[in-house]
Amino acid sequence: MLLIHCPYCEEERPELEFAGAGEAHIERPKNMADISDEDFEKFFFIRENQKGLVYERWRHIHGCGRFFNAVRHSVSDKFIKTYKAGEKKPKLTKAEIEAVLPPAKNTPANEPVYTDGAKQKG
Amino acid sequence: MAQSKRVEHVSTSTENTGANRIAGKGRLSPAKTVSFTFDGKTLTALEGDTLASALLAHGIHLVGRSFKYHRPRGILAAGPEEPNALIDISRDSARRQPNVRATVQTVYDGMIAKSQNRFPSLSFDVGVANDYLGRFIPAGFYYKTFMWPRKAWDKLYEPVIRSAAGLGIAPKEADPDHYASRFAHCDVLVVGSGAAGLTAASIAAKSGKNVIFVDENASFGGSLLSDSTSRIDGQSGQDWAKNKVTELAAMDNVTLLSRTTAFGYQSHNMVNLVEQITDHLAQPGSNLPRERMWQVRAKKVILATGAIERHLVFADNDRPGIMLASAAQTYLNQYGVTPGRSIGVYTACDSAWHAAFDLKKAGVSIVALIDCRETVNQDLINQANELGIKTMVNHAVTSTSGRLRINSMTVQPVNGENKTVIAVDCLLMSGGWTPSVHLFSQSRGRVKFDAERGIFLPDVYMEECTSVGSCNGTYDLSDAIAEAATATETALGDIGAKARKAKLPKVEDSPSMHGFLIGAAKGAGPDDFVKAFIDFQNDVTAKDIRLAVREGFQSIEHVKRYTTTGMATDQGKMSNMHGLAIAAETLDKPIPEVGLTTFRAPYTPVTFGAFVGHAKGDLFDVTRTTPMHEWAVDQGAVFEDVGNWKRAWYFPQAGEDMHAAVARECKQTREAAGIFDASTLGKIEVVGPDAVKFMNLMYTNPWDKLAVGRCRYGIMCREDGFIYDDGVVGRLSEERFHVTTTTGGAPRVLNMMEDYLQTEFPEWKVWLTSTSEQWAVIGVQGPKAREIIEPLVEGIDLSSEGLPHMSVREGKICGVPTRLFRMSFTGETGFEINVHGDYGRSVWEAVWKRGAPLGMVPYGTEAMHVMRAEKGYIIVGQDTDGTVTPHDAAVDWAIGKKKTDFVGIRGLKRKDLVAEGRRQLVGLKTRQPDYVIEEGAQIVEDPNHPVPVPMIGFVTSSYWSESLGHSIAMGVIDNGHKRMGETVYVPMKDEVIAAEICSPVFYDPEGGRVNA
Amino acid sequence: MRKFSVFALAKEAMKSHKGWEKQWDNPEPRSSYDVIIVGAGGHGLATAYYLAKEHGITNIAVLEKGWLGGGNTGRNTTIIRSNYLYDESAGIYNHAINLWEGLSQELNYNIMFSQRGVMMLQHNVHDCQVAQRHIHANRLNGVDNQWLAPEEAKDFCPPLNISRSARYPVMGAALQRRGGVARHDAVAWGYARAASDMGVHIIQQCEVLGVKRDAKGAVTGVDTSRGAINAKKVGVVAAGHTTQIMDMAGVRMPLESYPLQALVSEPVKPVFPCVVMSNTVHAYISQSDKGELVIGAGTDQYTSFSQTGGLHILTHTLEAICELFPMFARMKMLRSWGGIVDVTPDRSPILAKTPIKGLYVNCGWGTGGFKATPGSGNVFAHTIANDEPHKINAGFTLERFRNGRLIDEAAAAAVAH
Amino acid sequence: MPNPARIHPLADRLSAGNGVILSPVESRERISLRADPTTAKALGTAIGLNLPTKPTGVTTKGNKSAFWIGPDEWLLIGPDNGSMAKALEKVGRQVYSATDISHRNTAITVSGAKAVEALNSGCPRDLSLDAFPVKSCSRTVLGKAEIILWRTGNQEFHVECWRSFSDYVWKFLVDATRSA
Repeated sequence: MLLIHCPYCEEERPELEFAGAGEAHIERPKNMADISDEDFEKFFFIRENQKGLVYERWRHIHGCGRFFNAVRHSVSDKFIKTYKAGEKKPKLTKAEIEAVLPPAKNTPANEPVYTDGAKQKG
Repeated sequence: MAQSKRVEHVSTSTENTGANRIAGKGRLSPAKTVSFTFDGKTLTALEGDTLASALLAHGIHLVGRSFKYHRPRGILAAGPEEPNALIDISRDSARRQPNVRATVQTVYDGMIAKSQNRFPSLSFDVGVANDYLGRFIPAGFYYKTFMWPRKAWDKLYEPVIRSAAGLGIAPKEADPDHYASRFAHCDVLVVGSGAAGLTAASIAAKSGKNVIFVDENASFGGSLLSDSTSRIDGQSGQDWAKNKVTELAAMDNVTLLSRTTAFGYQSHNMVNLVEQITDHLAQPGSNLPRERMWQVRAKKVILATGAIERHLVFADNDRPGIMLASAAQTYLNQYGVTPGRSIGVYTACDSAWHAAFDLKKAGVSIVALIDCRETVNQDLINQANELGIKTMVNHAVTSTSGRLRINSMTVQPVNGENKTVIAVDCLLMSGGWTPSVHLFSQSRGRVKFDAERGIFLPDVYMEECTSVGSCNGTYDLSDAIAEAATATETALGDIGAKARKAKLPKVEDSPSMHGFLIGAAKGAGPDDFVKAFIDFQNDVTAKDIRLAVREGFQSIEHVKRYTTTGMATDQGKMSNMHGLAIAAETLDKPIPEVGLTTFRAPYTPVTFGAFVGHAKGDLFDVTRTTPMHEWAVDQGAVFEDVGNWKRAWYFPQAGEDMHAAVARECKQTREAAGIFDASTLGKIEVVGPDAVKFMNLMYTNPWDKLAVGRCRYGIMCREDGFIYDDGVVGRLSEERFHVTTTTGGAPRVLNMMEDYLQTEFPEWKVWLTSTSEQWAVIGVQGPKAREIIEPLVEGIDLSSEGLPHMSVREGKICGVPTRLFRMSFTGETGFEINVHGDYGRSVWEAVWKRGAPLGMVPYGTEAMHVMRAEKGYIIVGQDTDGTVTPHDAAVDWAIGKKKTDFVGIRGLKRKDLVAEGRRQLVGLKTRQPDYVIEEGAQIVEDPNHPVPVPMIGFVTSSYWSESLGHSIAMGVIDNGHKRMGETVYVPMKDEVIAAEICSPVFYDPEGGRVNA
Repeated sequence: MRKFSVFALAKEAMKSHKGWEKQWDNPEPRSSYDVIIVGAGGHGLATAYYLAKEHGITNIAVLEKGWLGGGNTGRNTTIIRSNYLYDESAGIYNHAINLWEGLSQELNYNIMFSQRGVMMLQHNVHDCQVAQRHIHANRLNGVDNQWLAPEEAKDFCPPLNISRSARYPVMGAALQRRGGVARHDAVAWGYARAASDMGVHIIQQCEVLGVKRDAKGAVTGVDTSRGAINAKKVGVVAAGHTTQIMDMAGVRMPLESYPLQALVSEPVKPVFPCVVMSNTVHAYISQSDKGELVIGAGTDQYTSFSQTGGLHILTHTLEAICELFPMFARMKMLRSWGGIVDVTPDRSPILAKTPIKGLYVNCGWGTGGFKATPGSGNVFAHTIANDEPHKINAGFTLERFRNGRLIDEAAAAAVAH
Repeated sequence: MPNPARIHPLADRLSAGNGVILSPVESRERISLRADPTTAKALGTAIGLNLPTKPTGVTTKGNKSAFWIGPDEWLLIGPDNGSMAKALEKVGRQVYSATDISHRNTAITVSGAKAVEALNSGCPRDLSLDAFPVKSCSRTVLGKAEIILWRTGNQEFHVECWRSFSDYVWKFLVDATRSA
């Protein structure tokens, strides 16, 4: 269960108080009625779904009730930071990013890293 | 001579608690005994015994049968890693627990223990035939056969395989025990209470920070409890541990939890613990929960989880009487029990030497100590010689014999063939130790392989934790304590605690854990007929691993899945390293390149009930009821579940079935009046200067011109243009709307509204408040509705002019405030009386008192559904299903045609949504007027079409209309709006129903009644 | 390829099983193939198998960044059924069931398809309406699915609690007798073995790093951790990682990847004869041949590629299991794990050509892809071989998110009123 | 006509034992107040109680309390006489929303030596005095219900929930008390 810093409550709170609300920074077009099919598809259906840093929305639904944004690494599930709705994507420092990276490629699953061409015995 | 003195101890063993008790050994009091039964035989144990120690005391090794070959199996370990000794334990018939590890189950008075997976008895099990057929059923054999004839898999092969597999028998009765849960927070969580854990806990506690200190065993102390030689600050390990624990127990900032397993390490430093509370008690109070699930969020976690000894892989290494050396040491030093009288020891690790010494010193005969290493520390050899133990270094045990218990072992030089057969009644073995990195691995840390010591160790940490002691590969007691001290001080520093530099205790005479063997020992093949077990419970042998590799399964995950090694209830705690090493050897690759299986929660099996905790029965889910609920209960209403709500479904009178009750409720309502509890509908108060603007965005309808005091039926879409919710909205003032939603939709509608408001239009001055439960809603519908409520209402003109259909007024009813809506979901003159929740029941009763003599009936949701269908009103979720547009549902009149924006405006313009021929809502009249079609029935044009039959729609709502005297239905049909009058067919299982497409408004299409 | 049979087994028993060959080869990649399949899960391997078997294309590489069958194929709860509502869904899942039924024999690999029946419980009036709609539609589509009263449901699954006083009493069930479970690993292995035998190269530990295209935009191959490999046709069958692969080709996807967890209990003797699902209380359970209760949980609420999820998600499922089967409260969780499921906006798969010539995609199976494995591979192979979809997968386009022609099984079960 | 009887959702309930006492809180006036934080001062003046401006903040004057729920949301609890609503009506030209939720919500007092343990059986928050001191308040969860938790003493809490959830919350706390 995640621990999420609510930028309004200024505190880390348990995930049970929150509702995930999907990708962040998808702005509803001002001229909604007039956008193209393609733009509508982009707006409503296409998602970044990054393996790495994701910008996402949460709602502190069982807390202050506010929607807010977060940057999280989708492999380590660690948050870099959360910020209020309407704020721009934060500038991230290298150190901030490195702090949330999973240990190395193919982990944490401890995936095997066997190589080819090995002889077989037995 | 010292030795002969010790021998005397044996003769003084307590008589009825087992012949293998050794007086003066262990920490149990010989004065306190309990009795239990094992396979029907009554035995006496000492209080504090585990089932395993009690059985061993009585000389019982044979306790189970293996999974596949049904081989006789004995107790192998003394802790949670035990793969063999899985026992069925019961208190009574409902409190029966299969697959309990005898090594961790404390014996209590009256306990009933039974062996498992054997038929007809433990000593004679017909399943053992599999053992003799072993060569025909290697790893993965089932993938290669049982394919012909095809039908035989379901009918023959699978049932046979299934009944042979499985271990214990699942409980058959509902579990009468209850379980508890607890969220907890602490600064430092210390897992494991050996020397390292105790050191960490003690330092953390003294800093004043909050500490939770857990150990899976009944007592704190870890391996110190089994260690007979170490001295810490001049005290025995046990005394040192005891003193530390006493000190910790006295501190307010420390929570000590024994019999508590940290089994899961979740994101962001949350660790799950399960605390055993009653399973060791003879007479637990009924208030005590059986187990408690702890979810601990810790700032820092110190993992002192220790290491687990491995067995050695050689032929027939699984006979009862063959045991881990450390286990024997535990049985001796903690429980005063020797596992045999004539013991052989086979090891690749120094620690087993110490076990041999302890046993020998206690007077047990150590027949031979075989070590497969080329050389061994001379001090150990000297000590063995001193004790008179015969040592055979650079030798190996290559096979054993004895059907139900080992009776001999065959020893060969590691590099020779010369066989010596030695009679033993017990064989202790040690392949060295495997650090318990399970929790570390669960925390998504990365391990590294230490090839010199053959162990995986914590390398890169992902969570706020640190590993100390033998789980970190630090085996030496003194080093482990020092490491724990340093790590704890660092951790405390990280969380801003002041930790005084601890003075390290002086450690003397601690045993060595040097030396190891992973993979096959001599005698594990390459002769592929021998069974050298890696995974005891799943009967995986060295040759199975080799076969898997030969067949191309190269990754350890493949090997594991193909052979099932490591997938038994012990999750490979002893076997994983062996499996990996043999696979690596066969592949001729270094171990890390073959991979290590990821560890997942739980560390040891955890009861479902402990997860469930309080959430069962009444507390499985919230049951929401309205203020009038009890009245309906008293009237004998039948309820239906709608979301979390219980809603009155219908009110049967004596002798009535649902059909009759509903027909009567509808008829009475239409002829006189009906009273209906509409309290569950969602209500949202939309308030602020931008309220209209907001309503215009959220609903397809235009709201600017809705006058104060008037209501409108609103449709809400998602951006994709499909109907999301609907409801009547009343305007209370220029800046205040009373919005209603569907019962099930209330939370998501409010959430969606908040989403738009907060994130797209934060500058708008409008606020949303749920008032669903502020208001109890009493629907009064029918020609006599006005007459019924008029005398109760103050300050509102109820006439058609004063309060026309679709209006709302604020006033009083029965002297309390009301928001009185004139609206109808039945097609009759109707009112919805909103009163404050606490007054709901009383006002309802006042209305009932007025209405009953006038013929008013209470009606439930079913009659409500019938009456609204007669009027062609849709129910979102029944007549629409998330793929229906307002146009499809024939409510496109509710779309503001001049609006330039609303949620769904663009989605509705998409090609497929404006295409001709979409499924559209229509009415259906069956050709046979009394036939009520089943809801969900499909509609076709050509009922004689062969399967698959093209379907053009389906029936969404269908009822018997008592008022109309015929059945009515609604459905969605391709291009339905343009097919009025056409005949379509509804093929049922045994007949075909013809129906005519018609308007969905069946009743009072002119609307005279509703406006009356 | 050495045929698997009881006779072969007996013969091998006499020589210590030394004669078994590798079930599949681990070849070095060639520089070029006719078709590259990205992802050696069940769907990808099945695609390669049917390309070889039914379309005569054997010069194929199946590229896998980990080990074959190691993703969702080896992590799901193996439920197989086809009682879906819409024609498109019923079409593909029923096609799959037809193939499942002969798959062990076809592959000469016992994938243990056990048609013990899948029973979907209904707990309220709305559930029942939705179930009836399915049953009627299924019947007309030739898909078996029948209604059971609560007592009949209990007869079919004796541990079931049908007490009227339960919080959400069982009001009935929809039973598909042809449904069941299969041994998930064996499906991947069986396809791998059969495909490999026909010359398909299965290349594990080979991660795709880029999709190569020519001046006109058509696909020419892929860059991998083991070098560039050319092919005129590339089929992406990468489940949770589809977004990443498609991004390399510049195609943005309507997908999100969520953690999905499952668990098993300790093994016990046969106690649970069928598969039971309850969408209302969120429980999915069967018993494996090994004796473990196999239980599926829901997805977490955030996207993740970590293959782990919150324990509260598993807890939620266990609550439902113990509510439906109170005797299981004393059973123990032995093992839990997570997969990464790729979910489309309408919860239906995409099995289609893409705007890029030579690039095909098979994804979006969400939480239920295992059951489709043979059907999916079969029609995807057709799509790649013919450069046009089979009629069975014609509706599962990428364009439907633009034109609105969704196949929304989830919405069709919308809960409201 | 006599006024109809007012029926409290938790009428006649009481639970005591095992270190926890549960008792329903009598009827109160409750208002959900929504406004831009800049308006807080004026609104507070109107009801004679400063509105808290910090997360988890609670202000109390006499028998009236104001709770910070969100950055633009306060819960007001006062005597059951409608006086706060009346006072707010007189605020004048400020832009805000005040909605009566006196009957939407109800509350339970949880007190005793094991009150924290009982609450932590289903509430995932850190309820130590450091993390959640007396006079703090927050919306959170208890089992499957949303609650507003207000710490009124070291060992005393006011648990506010919606009326139809109150039966669940009550039964949950009783069950939790049993094994606290």
